[in-house]
Parts: sequence; C-alpha cells; structure tokens
Amino acid sequence: MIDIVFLALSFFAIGGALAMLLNHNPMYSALGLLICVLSIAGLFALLSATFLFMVQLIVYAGAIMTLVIFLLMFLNINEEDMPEEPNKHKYMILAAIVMIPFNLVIIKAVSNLPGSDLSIVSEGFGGIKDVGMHLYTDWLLSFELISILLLVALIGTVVLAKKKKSRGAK
Amino acid sequence: MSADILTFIIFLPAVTAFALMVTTKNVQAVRNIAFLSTLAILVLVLKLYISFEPQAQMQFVTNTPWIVEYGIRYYIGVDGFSLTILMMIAILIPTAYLLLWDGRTKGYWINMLLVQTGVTGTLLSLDIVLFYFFWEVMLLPVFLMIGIMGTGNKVFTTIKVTVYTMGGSLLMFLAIMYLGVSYFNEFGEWSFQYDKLTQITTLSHTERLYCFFAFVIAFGIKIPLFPLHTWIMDTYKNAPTGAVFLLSSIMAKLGVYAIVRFMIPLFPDIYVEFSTYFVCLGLFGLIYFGIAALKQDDMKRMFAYSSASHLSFIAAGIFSLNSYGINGALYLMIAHAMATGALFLLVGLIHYKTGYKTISDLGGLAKKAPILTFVFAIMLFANVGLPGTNGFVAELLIIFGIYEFNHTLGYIAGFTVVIGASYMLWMFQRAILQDRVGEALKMSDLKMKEILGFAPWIVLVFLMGIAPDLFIDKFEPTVTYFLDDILKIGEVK
Amino acid sequence: MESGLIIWIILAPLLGALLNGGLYFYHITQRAIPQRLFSIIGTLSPILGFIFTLILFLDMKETGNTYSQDLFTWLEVGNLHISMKLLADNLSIFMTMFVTFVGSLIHIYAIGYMHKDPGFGKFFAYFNLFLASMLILVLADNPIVLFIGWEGVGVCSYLLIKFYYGKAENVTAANKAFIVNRVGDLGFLLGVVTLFFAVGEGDMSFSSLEANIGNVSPELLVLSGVLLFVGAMGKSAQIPLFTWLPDAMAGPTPISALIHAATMVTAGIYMVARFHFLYEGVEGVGLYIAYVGAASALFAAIIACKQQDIKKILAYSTMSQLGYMFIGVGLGYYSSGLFHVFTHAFFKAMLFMGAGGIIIAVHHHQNIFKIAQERVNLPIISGTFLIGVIAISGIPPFSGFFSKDAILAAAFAEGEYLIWIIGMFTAFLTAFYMFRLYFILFWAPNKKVGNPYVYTSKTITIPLAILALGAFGAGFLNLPTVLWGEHLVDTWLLQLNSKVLHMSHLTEWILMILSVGVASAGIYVSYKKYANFDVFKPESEEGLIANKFYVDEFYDKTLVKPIQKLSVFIDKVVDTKIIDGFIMGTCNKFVEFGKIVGTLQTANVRFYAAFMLVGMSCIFIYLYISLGL
Amino acid sequence: MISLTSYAFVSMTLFTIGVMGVVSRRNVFVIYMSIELMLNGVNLFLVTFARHHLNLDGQIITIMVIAIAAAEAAIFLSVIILLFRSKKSLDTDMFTALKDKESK
Repeated sequence: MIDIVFLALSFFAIGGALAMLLNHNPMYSALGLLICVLSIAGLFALLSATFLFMVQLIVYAGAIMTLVIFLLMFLNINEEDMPEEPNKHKYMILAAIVMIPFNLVIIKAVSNLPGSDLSIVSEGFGGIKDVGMHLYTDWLLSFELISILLLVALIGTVVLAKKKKSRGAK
Repeated sequence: MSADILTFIIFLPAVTAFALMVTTKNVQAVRNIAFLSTLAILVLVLKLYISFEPQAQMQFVTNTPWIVEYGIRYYIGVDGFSLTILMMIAILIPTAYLLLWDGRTKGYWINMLLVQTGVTGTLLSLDIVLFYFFWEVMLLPVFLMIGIMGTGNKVFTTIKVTVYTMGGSLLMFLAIMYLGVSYFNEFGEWSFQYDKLTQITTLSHTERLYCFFAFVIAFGIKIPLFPLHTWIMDTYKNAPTGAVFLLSSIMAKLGVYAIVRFMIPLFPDIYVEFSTYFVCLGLFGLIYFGIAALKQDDMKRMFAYSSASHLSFIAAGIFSLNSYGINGALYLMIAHAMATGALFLLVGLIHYKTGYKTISDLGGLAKKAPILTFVFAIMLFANVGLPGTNGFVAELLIIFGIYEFNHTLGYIAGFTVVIGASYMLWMFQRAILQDRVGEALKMSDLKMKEILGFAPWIVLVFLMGIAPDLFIDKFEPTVTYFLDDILKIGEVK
Repeated sequence: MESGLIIWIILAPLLGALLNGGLYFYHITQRAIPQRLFSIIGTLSPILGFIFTLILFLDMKETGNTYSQDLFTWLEVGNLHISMKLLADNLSIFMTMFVTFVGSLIHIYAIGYMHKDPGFGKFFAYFNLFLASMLILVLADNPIVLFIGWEGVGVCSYLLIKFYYGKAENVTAANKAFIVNRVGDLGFLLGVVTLFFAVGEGDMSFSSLEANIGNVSPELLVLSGVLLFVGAMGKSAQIPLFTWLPDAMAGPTPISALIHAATMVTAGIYMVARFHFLYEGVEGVGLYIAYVGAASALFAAIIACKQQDIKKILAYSTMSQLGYMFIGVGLGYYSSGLFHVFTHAFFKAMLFMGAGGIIIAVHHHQNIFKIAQERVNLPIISGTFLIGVIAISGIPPFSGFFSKDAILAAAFAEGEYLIWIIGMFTAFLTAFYMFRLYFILFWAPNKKVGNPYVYTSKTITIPLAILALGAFGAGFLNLPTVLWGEHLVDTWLLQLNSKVLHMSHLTEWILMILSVGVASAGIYVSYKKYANFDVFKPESEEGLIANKFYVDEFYDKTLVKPIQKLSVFIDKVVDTKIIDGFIMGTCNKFVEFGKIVGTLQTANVRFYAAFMLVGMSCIFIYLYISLGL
Repeated sequence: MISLTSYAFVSMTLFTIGVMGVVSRRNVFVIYMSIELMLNGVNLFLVTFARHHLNLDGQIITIMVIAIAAAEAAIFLSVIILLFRSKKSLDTDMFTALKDKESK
C-alpha cells in the first residue's frame, strides 16, 4: 500500500517538475511546480515528518507558490514579453548529460548504505513537539539567525519595491 | 628614565594624526600641531641620546605580549645603530616640515605623521613580526601620498611601487613564517623575537640560504640594490616632495638598517659567505647608477639615480665585514640622508616656486636666489663627499673598509670620488648656475623659516665632518659587538 | 714640540673667510656693507697669517725646533687613528712662508682688481678660504688632514673659477677643474689607503709612516707611490691631467695668480716632497715622475708658442715650469724642486698680476693681438712684466735662472741626458714664447689712434713692486757654491735628504753658460720674429699646436662622449627596457590574463550556472574515479 | 519495497530537473521556480536521511531551508518586479548590466 502511495507521489512530483520545465507559459509552469510541491509534502508525510508536511503545505504550496502565481497575474505578462527560447531542448539534454556523474556518484553512494526500515513511525519522531524541542534547544542560534534573515528580507523587499522617486529624492 | 619612552616616541605621531583627522579641517592648525608633535619627539630623542650609554646591549627595552597564541610580542629597544638613525629621523622630519610648509593639504600632513610612526616603529622593533607590521605601516601612507598628491602618471607609479615593495614583503613574510615554524618545531613554543630566532639550529644550509635571500630581496628593493631598482626612478619623479624625502632619506636607510639588524644575527655564516658578491654588487651599482645619473633631465629622477648610487655604496660598506666599512656605511647613511633629503626638498622648493623641475628648463637661479644656491651647494658637496663635510668621513671609511676586505675592490670603491662629482656638478651648472636660455624664471629666495629649517642640517653636515669622533663613538661599540661576537671575525689583530 | 701658534696661521684666513661670508650674507639679505670692510678683513687675515708664520719661522731658525700641535682626535675606528694634528717643520714652514707672503700680496692686488664688483665680499670669503685650505694642506701632519686641505683647495678653485657663473663656459671650466682634480684625488686617496694598510695599520702621521716605511713590500711601495703621484698630476696639471689648467683662466685674474703662484698647483710638488721617504725607496717611480715632468714641460712650452690668449700663455708656462719642478723632485733633488716653486711663485704671481692690470686697462680684452692694437701707458706694469719675463726665461741674475739651472744640472748629474736635453730645449722655448708675449704686447709698432689707456691703482702697483723685488732677488737665497753662495734653502730643507750635486765646478760653469746661451737664443729668435710684428695681422689659429694637440677633443671623444652615451643607454635601454621591462612585463602578463578571464564575465546568469555545473561535474567525475565507485 | 535508494532517486531527479531548468530556460520566473525545485529535491533528501537515522537534525535543516526559501522568494520576486519595470522583459539574457565591458 505504502509502495503504491510512494510511487504515485513520486510520479506526480516528477511529472509536476517536468511540466514546470517544459511548459512555455510560466503560469502553467507554476501550476506544475505546485503539483510537485504538494506531492513532496506527501512524501514528507510518508517519511514521518508530520510537522514538515504541514510546513510544506502552508509555506510552499500556500504562501510561496501563491505569491508566484499572484505576481504572474499582477505583472500581466503578455505573450510578447515572454522570451523566445529556441535552443532550450538542446540545453536541457546538455545539462542532463553534465549532471550524470553527479547523480551516479550520489545514487551509488546511497545504494551502498545499509538498508533500513523507512516505514512510518507513529510516536516521538517528526511531530511538532519533537521538532520544537529540538529546534529551541540545539538549534537555537540558527533559528535566531534565520529569523533575523527573514526580517532583513522583509525590510529589503519593502525598500526594493518602493517607487523610484523616493530613492532618487536623496 | 622610563622604558616606555620608546613607545611614546613611536606612537605619538600616529595618535596625533588620528586626533587631527577627526577634529579639525583647518590645514594650518593641522600643520602646526603636527610640527609641534615632531618637535616634542625631537626633544624626547635628544633626551634619549644623552642618557644612552655607548655600549652594545639593547637599552630601553619594552617586551610585552601582543598576540599571545603565536608568541608575537611587542618587543622594542634601542642600540647604537638604531639610536643614531632615530636621532637622524627626529632631526630631519621637523626641519623638513619647515621646508614643506606652504601649499599642502591636510591629508599630506596626516600621512607624514603616520609615516613617522611606521618608520620609528620599524627602526625600534625587535620582534620580527612587529617589524614586518611596521614595515608595511610605513608604506601605506606613502602609497596614498604618491597616488593622491603625485604628479605625472601617478596611478601607474603607485601600482609600480606597490608591485615591487609588496613582492619583496611577500618573500620576507614567507621567510618570517618559515623561521617561526622552525622555531616552534625545535622548541615547542612560538616566538618571533629576533634574539630567540637566532637560536634555531635545525635549519639546513640551503634553507637558511633561501630565507636569507628572501629577506635580502625585500630589503634590497627598498635600498635599492641592482637590479631591483627600477621602481625608484618613476617614483621619485612623480611622487610629491615629502614622500620622496621620506623614501630616499629615511626608508631606503631602513633597508640597510634591517640588513644589519636582522641578517647579521640570523644568518651570520651566510652573510660572511656571500659578502663578496654583495660588495661587488654594491660597487657595480655605485658606478652603474652614477653613470646613469649623468644624462638625466628630470632633477628628481637624477637624484633617484644618485641616491641609488650612494645606497649601493652603503650596501657595499655594510658587507665589507670590518669595522671601517660598517661604521662608514652607517655614517654615510646619516650623511646621505641629510644631503639627499635636503637636495630633494630644495628641488621641491624650486619646483614649487618656478613650476619646473627639469634641468633643461631651469637655469639662472643662482642670481635670483643666492641663499638657496648656497645651501644647495653645501648639500651637494656633502653628497659628493668633500672633506670637512660628513660625506667625506663616511666615504673614506668605506673605502678603507672595502680595501681591507679586498684590495682590488678597494680601488674600484675609490671611484665614488669621481662619479658623484661629475653628475652633481654638471647638474648644478645647468640647473642652478648658468643663465637660462630664454627669459629668466620667477624665483624667490629662501625665507627665514626655510633658512631656519636648513640651519641644523648645515651645522650637522659640518660638525659631523669636522669632529666625526663625537658621533661614531655612539655606535662603534655596537659595530664591534656585531663583528666580534656575532660574526666572530675579530677585527682587532 | 707643541706650539699653539700653528693653528692661528690657518685660523686667521679661515676666520676671515667666515667673517666675510657672514658679512656678505648680511650684505645681500639686509643692508649693503661698504666694500672697504670686506677688503680690510680679507687682506688683514692673510697678513696676520704671514706674521704668525714669520714669528714661528724666526723661532725655529733660532732654536732649530720642530713644532706640532695636536688639536683633537678626528676619527678613531678600528686601528685607524687620525688626529687633527698640525706640523710645522722646516719644509712646511718654508712653504707657509711664501704661500702667506705671496698670497697676502695677491689679496691686496685683488682689492684693486675686483673694485666695484657686486660679489666683492663673496670673492674675499672664497679667497681667504682658498688660502686657509692651502695652509691646512701644507701644515698637515698626516695624509688625511692633508687631503682635507687638498680637496679644500680644489673646491675653492671651483668656486672661484665659476665666479662669474652666468656664462656657461666659466662653469664648465670650473667643473672641469674640479672633476679632473677629483680624478687625481682618487689616485691620492687610494695611494693613502694602500700605504696605510701596507705599513701595518699604524698611526697615520707622516713621522710614523716614515718610520714604518720599511715594512712595505716593494710592489706596494711602487703602487702607492704611483697612485700618490696621480694625485699630484691632477693638482699640478701634469700630463695627462692638465686640461683643466688653461680652462681655469675663466676666473678673475687674482685667482689665476693665486692658483698658479702660491696655492693649488704647487701642492703636488709639496706632496711629493712630503712623501720623500717613500720615493727615496723607489727610484723607478722617481724617474717616472721626472719623465712625466719633462714631457709636460716640453708639451706645454710647445703649445704656449702658438696661443693668443694672454692668460692661457701664462697658464701653459706654469704647466711647463711645474714640469721642471717635477724633474727636480722626481730625481731626488727635492730642495731644488721646491726652490723653483719658491722663485716661480714670485715671478708667476707678478706676471699674472701684470696681465690682469693690462686686461683691466684695455677693458677686458685677452687676445694679445687685440691688446697690442691699443695704445697703453702702463710704465710700472710693463716694467715689472719685463722683469718677470726675464726671470722665467732664466737670465742671470734673476731668480728663475738659479732655480731652473739647479734642476737642469741635477738632471745632467744624474746622467738622465734625455731629460736634460728636453729641459734645455724647453728653456729655449720658454724664452721664446715669453718674449713673444712681451714683444707683441709692448713693442708692437702699429697702434690704433686715440688716447692711451692709463691704469694706476696703488693696490696693484705696490704688490707688483714688491714681487718684482722678489723675482729679482729670490734666487740669491740659494746661491750654489760655485757662485760663492751657501745653499741657504737647501740647508733649511735638509730634512728632505735631497741629493747633493756632485760635479766639478767646471762642468757646472759650462752648464750654466749653456743654459744662458740657450735662453738668449730663444730671446733672439723671438726678437727677430716679433719685435716689429704687425699686430693687425694676427697669426692664424689653425694647426695642431694652436689647437693644443686636440687633447681636449681627444678626451671628449674617448671619455666624455662614450660615458654619456652609456648613461643614456643604461637609462633608456637597460633599465627601462630590460630590467623594468622584465618585471613590469610580468605584471602586464597577469593583467592580460585577467582580461582574458574577464571575458568570461558575460553577465549571463545561465552561463554562470552552466559553468559552475561543468566544474562540479568535473569534480564528481574525479570523485567517481578516485573513490572507485 | 521503498528503499533509501528510491527516495534518493526521486530527489536526484527533482534536483536534476531543477538544474536543467536553470540552464536551459530564459524566463526569469521559470528559473526561479527551478531553483525552488532544486531546494525541494534537497529537502526531500534531508528528510529521507532524517528518517533513516531517526535524527531530527535533517528536518530542522529543512525548516531552515524553507525559511530561507521564503526570504529568497520575497527578495527574488521584488527584484523581478524591478527588472521587469526597467527592461520590460523577463528574459535573463537581457539583464547584462554587470558585464565586463572593458574586455570587448
């Protein structure tokens, strides 16, 4: 049963990714990515990462992808604004070939690891409590730094998005 | 007297500079305060000079930890060598201020102060990393001065100076690291004090050779020795007068000083082994640069060659391995610093007043400015080594030294008498004495404060020429100590 | 014995120089000072020096003592111990006597000559300094102090020759004098160094050098002897370092008089005499010196026959006479050589002063034919000039005869007949060209119309008269035995170990008559040729002799020009192209490489990503292979 | 049987597709989304290994990555707006202000 769920989720993830890659229109690409992200959320759940499952849904699917789609609509991009991409398939194949050694090394390395049971753990792993405990004890400093980063990004966005005249006024 | 007097002497200019940097924009105030602080240093150094005992040991030593992990210490002290040069610096800088008095910017004076800190620090530091630190500190303000206030192709000049000096510094840094690591491997603790580094025994002859040459190239660039000299021509030509003065009168001497201070104790055997080569190189430089100076048209460029010629001679004296040569070289360092420094400052004044510094454009200055000509002539003859001036004593001693080192080379060394005179007098004739082709230049004579600035130089030139024993007494014990105890030559027969 | 007086002989002119210099400084910066003050200080100081010398001399004559004065330790490094010490022995006091005496007279003369010159004060400051340097040279107790004076004389001559520095050729002449002298100084200095180490690094004073001269190996003795003589060649204008002397006439005439009569050029002879203990040991070097002297004497005399500049003729005659002196000292007859220095000082000073008077009178013409065209009425000058000309030509009983004849007799006695013949021929030439000068200047029948130039100034005529007395009578101080004299000078200079003439009285008489005959022949030839010379048709200035055998041009072509070319070559090619080219070329290669790499910066994000990817891929291929996966 | 390798295969595939997108596409939006896809691939890997080792550190890092992705999204999108305003284009090859101009 889990195998089938895994296979289905993987299929949707990769399919969504390919859809993102191959569609000319960014709107379709965004929808493809959305499918992919949702499937990955499912995979997180399969890996007993319940908290991450929620985060993935809320932050990626809910916030980031929505933001992207919203922006795409907001900019009102016409067909003529889209760049022409004459050689994109050639580049794709080239990139895929170049990535082969990387993939080979990683896959080989992983397959050499001792196998283990990846079935769902019901209690004590990946829940919000466990993650929270871990996050606020061992990873406190990183957590704080990330929050500062987010703050900076917030301010930076405001500054960047301001109209030009306010920058030129100085 | 407190031992911290040296620290005070080193850092007073820098502190003054930083204070001035943030407080005032008034150029005159900056200049006056800078001048006063150099005068204060002069007083301190005078006090030091009087209370110094003429013997070989380091005196007024301060030795406190600086970077504890690597055993780098703030280790300074003064002996006969450094005291004499310190005295020279302390006298030359304030008087030079008087001659650079007008028409400078705030940055100029602040850089001058910073250079003074770098220079005195280099002179007094006994920890080799501290030495390296000050060695670089003294260069940075000079780069700025050349790059900002220079003339001609000043940016390229700055790049050139940087390439040369940084190349040398890099080699020196590698050698310092090598020595430090060797010391650590042998004794299990870090130290960069030069007297501790001399205890290293594990280095092979080849390794020591490489270190020696790494150091000598760094110092040789600063001196400059043939063939590491090509940076000085453009630099002296394009740099502002103050920077040229500092480079030629003081920093070049520190190259020689550093050879004596670090090379002799660290690598005595290699020093002796290669002395012949360096004496030859020095004498070759003497003649080579002397000849090159003959046909120069730009006066600063000519003095650059002249300076290189004399410094090669000094280097030859330093490597002559006997007390005549080394004492003479030290004496010539001081004599040459005064003579060349004064000549550069005079050329700067002439340039400032007439707008020209090329020989073919000048002429007829003697009629308009007799006092300037008089001072020029005195410094010129001191540079040429006329008896009665300090240059003669030094050249005589070096010739004696090189003759004792090797008779044939001694005869070559004698040519210093002829070479300097030819290009100097020819320049003097064309630029100062004989009437100018075309209309006469606008030129005013030295003012009272400039005369006052030169007065101590002139007095010293003659005093050091007429009664040299007074001055040589202060550093002769150190030279003897270096020769007898470190090089183990035992020059007393 | 110690004597505190010696330093005052030097200090008198030295302080005069300082005082005059200081006053002149005040004069140009603040307020004008009357010329009278300068002249009083300027002349009083050498006269004071002369008085001190006289006191010392009389004392020495009385007691027979030698005095010295140790002032302070000048330098003490290693084994080198040089004290600032002065020595007044018979030799130095002999030199000091006539240096201060003739020097004082020239100083007095200069008051008149330099009258109303704007640089009057400066002139006297330099002049006093010149004399002081010469006195340091003469009174020095060791070669280094001697060298201080030696160079001091050189620099003062430089300062004085370039006195009118506005004109380029004056300064060029001064430079030439200084640099050629420096070449000589190089030799001198190296000679001293060689000697110092050869005698075993002892004390430097002349007495200890003399005591230790036995330690020196013959080779080093020859070497140092020759090197020291190179110094003398420079100072005393002998072949090949003589070219500066004629050019040095660019300075005002009192300087020429001082250089040629009392100071500077005599220094070389004095120095050789001072080092007599060295030259006694090496006969060959002495002979070499004598031959150089003979060659110079002849060479200069030949050139002088064709010159037209009044001062240059006198300059070459000086060089020629210096040659005689070197013959004397070279052959070991030091006192004869010095005696010629002594007599020469009088008549040469007088000739120069007379020439200066004439030059001033005709308003600064120096060409003898031009001068001769003018009508002049200068009885005292022409009279004293004649005395000088006779004296230099060697006609008895004028002073030149005795001193020159002693030298020629010495050459004959030593068996150096070649030198003797050259000397005789030079004597003939000397008489010829000196009387040529005299006849053209004063006997030329054709004159321009107009009032004669008159010039009389007491400051010029009185010294001339005194010197004329000296030029006439100085010879009697060293009358040889054959003329019933007592060799006063030779006796006084006994310390020099001069050789004594050993020849029969008959030979001596014959030699004397011969030399007088030769001189008379010279005068006769000159009279025939120039007594009625038409000065409006001057001799041509073409030819080998008139062009001084092209020696200057030769030096210019073989030494000066190549060195200048080398200088340009070093600067423009070796330094700029080769050395700097190598170092900055390496830097430029880095810059070029940077530019090539810079083209990779296309600002195309995808290109960067792909580039990174390729790099990463390479790393993974490496990992794949190295890890053996 | 789902093993470590199958998860690795999925995450590598996602990552590779992301790389292909960055290299081949010129549309700024698609490039941005490709980057997000690469991040997701890596996240999946991290979570897989967290499960494999039963160690929460992998999940924590994933949270960090997601936070950074959020920050990146904010900045990136505002930059895209600015670029689109100035160049009226979404083509990355048009944005060449930082090109080394001296070399050509």
